[in-house]
Amino acid sequence: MTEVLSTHGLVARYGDFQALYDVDVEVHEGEAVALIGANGAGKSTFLRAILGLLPVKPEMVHLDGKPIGGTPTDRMVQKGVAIVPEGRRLFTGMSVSDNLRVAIDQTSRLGRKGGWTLKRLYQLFPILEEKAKTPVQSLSGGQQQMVSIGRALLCQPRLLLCDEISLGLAPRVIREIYTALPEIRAHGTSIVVVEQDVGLAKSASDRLYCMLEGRVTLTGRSEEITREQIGEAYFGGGHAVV
Amino acid sequence: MHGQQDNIPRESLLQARNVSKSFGAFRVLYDVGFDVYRGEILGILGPNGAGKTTLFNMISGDIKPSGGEIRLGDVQLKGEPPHRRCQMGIGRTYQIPQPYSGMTTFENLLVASAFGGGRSEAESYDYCAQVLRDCELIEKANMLAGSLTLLDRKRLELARALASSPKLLLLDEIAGGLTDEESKDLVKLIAQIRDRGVTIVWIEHVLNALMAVADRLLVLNFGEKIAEGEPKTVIADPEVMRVYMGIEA
Amino acid sequence: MQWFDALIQGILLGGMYAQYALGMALMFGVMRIVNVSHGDLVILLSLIGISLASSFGLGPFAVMAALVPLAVALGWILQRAVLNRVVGEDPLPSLIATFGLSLALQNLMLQIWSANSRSLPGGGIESRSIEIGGIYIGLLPVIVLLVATGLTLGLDLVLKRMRFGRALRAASADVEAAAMTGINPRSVYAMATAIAVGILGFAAVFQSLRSTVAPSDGGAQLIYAFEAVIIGGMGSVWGAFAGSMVLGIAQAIGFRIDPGFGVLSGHIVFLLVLALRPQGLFGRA
Amino acid sequence: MTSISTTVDQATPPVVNVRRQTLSGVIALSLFALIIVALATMAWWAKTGTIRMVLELCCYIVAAQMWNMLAGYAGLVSVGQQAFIGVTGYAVFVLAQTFGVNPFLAIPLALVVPAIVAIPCYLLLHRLDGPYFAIGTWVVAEVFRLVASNLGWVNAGAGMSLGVMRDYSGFERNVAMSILCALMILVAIGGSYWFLRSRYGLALIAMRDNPVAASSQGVNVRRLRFMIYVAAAVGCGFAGAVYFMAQLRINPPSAFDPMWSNVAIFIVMIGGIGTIEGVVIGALIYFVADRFFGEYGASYFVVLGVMTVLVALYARTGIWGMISKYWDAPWFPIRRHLMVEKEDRS
Repeated sequence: MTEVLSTHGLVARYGDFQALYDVDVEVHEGEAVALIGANGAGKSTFLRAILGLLPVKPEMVHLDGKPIGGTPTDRMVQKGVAIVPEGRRLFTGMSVSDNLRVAIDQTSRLGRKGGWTLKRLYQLFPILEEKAKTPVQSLSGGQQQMVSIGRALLCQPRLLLCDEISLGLAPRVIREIYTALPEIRAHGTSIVVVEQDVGLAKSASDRLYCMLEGRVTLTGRSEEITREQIGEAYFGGGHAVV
Repeated sequence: MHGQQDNIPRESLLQARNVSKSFGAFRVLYDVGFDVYRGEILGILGPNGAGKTTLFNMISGDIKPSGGEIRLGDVQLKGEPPHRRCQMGIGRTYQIPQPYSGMTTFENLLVASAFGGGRSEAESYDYCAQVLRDCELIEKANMLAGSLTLLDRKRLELARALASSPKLLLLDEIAGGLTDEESKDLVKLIAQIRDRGVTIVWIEHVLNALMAVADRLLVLNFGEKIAEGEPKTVIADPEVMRVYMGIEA
Repeated sequence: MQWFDALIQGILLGGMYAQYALGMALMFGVMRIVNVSHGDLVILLSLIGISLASSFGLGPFAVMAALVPLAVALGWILQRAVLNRVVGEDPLPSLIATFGLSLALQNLMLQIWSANSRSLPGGGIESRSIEIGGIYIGLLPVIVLLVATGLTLGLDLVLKRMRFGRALRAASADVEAAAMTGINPRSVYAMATAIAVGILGFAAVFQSLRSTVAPSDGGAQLIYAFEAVIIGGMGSVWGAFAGSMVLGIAQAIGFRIDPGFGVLSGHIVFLLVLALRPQGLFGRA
Repeated sequence: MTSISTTVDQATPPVVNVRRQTLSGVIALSLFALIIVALATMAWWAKTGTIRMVLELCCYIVAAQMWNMLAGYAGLVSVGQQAFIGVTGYAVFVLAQTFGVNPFLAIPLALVVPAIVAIPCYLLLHRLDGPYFAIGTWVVAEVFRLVASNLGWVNAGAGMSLGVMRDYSGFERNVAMSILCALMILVAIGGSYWFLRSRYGLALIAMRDNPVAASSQGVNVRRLRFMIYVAAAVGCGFAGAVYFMAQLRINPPSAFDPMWSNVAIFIVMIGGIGTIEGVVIGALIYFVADRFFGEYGASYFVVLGVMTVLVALYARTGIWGMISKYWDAPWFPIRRHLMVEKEDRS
């Protein structure tokens, strides 16, 4: 399998504070990779570093084998990396369709081709079509998450980064959203999911990485990794999960 | 367990009644009520986004509840600004450390001691040096807080909250990322703080640390209280297991 | 009758202020920047226009045709060279940078054009007026008001309907999320400032037609624009438009009470709004 | 946290030492004292022209330091401090000229005026966000100017003269001006230094770094900001009172001249915002530039403006910021350095 994204000794800092230490992660084509770990482990920081929201050296991040670390976020999106950010980050004051149109505008401006259309998206999340004219701030949390996913898909990504998309959602809604992931992969899109919920992360991924304190402490095939291994990697040595 | 005996009448230090919070259409906390008893350590568990930090923000006065009331002893906290609440004895740490980055570690503590704790400057010097020793920060007393590592920033959060001499100490995820050894020491320190008469509410993901020292646990999910009580009982609750790590019991 | 006349004149005056305020509202809405040199840019453009008119014998509308593209370019350069480096959470750098720019511009103009007041010859349109029911309405102020209304309408349409407008609104809601959608914030900002300063190209022509301009006048224009935005309530271009009307009316009525009281009464209405309705008359609470 | 010390319950903790002063600070403080003495005795060693020039510089330093306290510490960026400069100037003229108060007594009396005027101003303006606050302060200054231009009993636009000063000889006036200069610098620089060293200084810097955390640590952030605003108004008022007394004339455009803000901002930004050292350095640069290039008028101000832009773009911490990166020798040290002794416990 060819690598879509890989990081090599990725280091990131906020001012004087180092948040990531030598992180090596790779994502192959068509693969779903999960990133788990406690709060503050560096998962979101990792995504931000890839997306050019933190200063990193070019050779630390490779896309299709080419060094691209530190490329501005909008250029990363143009190269086919889209994100469903933590907290959804929708454009408040704008309607559902306008939120989605922003992404369509940009891909058409740049002439990026891809399989995602508004119609197809509405098939995936029918509720969004119903709410097309509604301002996003009056949607429920789950519907907002769908808009956020939709906005990322309309960027026609080859690699989709999902940052805690289950956060604060009801289990039923989480299931609904996670069932969309295989459909997205069917388009040939590789996925990185950042999750706190280990069960969800395991079931939605082929491989997983566990992070602790800015370092990768465990990696392997999702179905092979045991709960005890995760517990140890999740909280640091010696702790068992419940 | 250093838990309170059930036959001793428990005096409630903090009472939350029907506390709710919404941001626009987004409901973060719904009708949450609980007591914190004098001298106990209450642990709060819950997945991200359950509303734990929002609860702290409302107790410390950083945000206003949309409904319900919070009392400290006999005092209704409504309308009291954060600095007054600190002076009344509520000390807190922030989940994301918030140091005064242009000041030294020592000076960070002095602010809390002089304004929150109401000490004179001379008294503060001795007191803060002591707190720095307790929290293993004395070697870094004269370093700028902005250049501390994450671990030391977390220590600083705790030390600074202690410097304001709280009656009620709110700890927001201070154990995340500690090694096993370190987290054991932290548990010991927190127990000592409690034994000195400080009541503690501790939000934590590191379950073992919490289990080792909490007298009671409270579990939040989706802004609602789903369990409260004796730690062993709470943690055995199938609903709690499912919510906490997505593990079906 | 006298007061009704003051009301009409106030609305017409408001048309002038709206042309200053639109750009300021746009820039603040998108970048949370207040450009202190906003007024000085109007004056700079006016003086360039006057020089163009006198050197090449251009009429006011020819001057406008030359000035607006120049203003757009100026705005774009301003954003690229200066403002993009100071946009951010902390308001101090942008404030200081534009403050310094204002100081430099004012004195540069003083050097080039001297302290004298000048005006743009309008070929008579500045003095023509129509009489309706005993009230004389100047032709030029009516044109100013119409242009201001057109600009507001146009800007509103751009924001609501066009690709660029959506990008602008997205960036103003959450600039990082906008970048995550493929928008280049720096180019969007540059376009926003280009539009904001471009509008000043219209304002400059009208300002120098209806009265005189001198290098030190910029501060007053900045303050009027600022007051209009605050009175109207931040957040929408129509808020800025309405705020300009209120400011114009307040000044016109104040002027009727006592000529020394005109500008002051505008300030007083501003302070009253600040005291009683800080979110602005038409702003959301 | 490897070894929780047993000293938690120890009854008598070891007494700690805190170092507040440094060698560089002692030297600077001695120099400062010398300068104050030199200023106070100017009448006996300097010419009238020099005294006037120094007086002007002192007024700028005071205005700059007040702006520094506002923008550099309290986060209140004002471009309208001339409101208080002018109001106090007028107050002196009215007291001395209209009511016949001794002009030297009128200065301290007049300082009550900016203190009172600042209160409603702040209550109105603090609702405005960062950049809007700045322009709001400018509007207030404009209101003052326009009111003064329309007010009959301050002689409206024509302004006032301080005729009563003619009762004093030139030497007497020089003595007064020298002492006032010394007093101004003592109050503005010495006073700021004293304040920043005090416990309130701790709170102020904490608030600047992180207002949310400061308020959860017991600092009354709103009151502190308010206090700084009023104090800065009085400080600027002092400068205004002295400046216009020396000028002997006041009128609305000069009293409420935005130039005051220009100069204050230039001095602080060039020198280094948020430090007293920066104000001193900035003021000296301004003074030298003004002496040598002031005659070029407009083009001189173009250069000042461009330099301000450049500082905002590339050197936010100003000259002192760059110096102190390499040379840790503050002139006005405010740190509390904990002297940690090696604990000789077994």
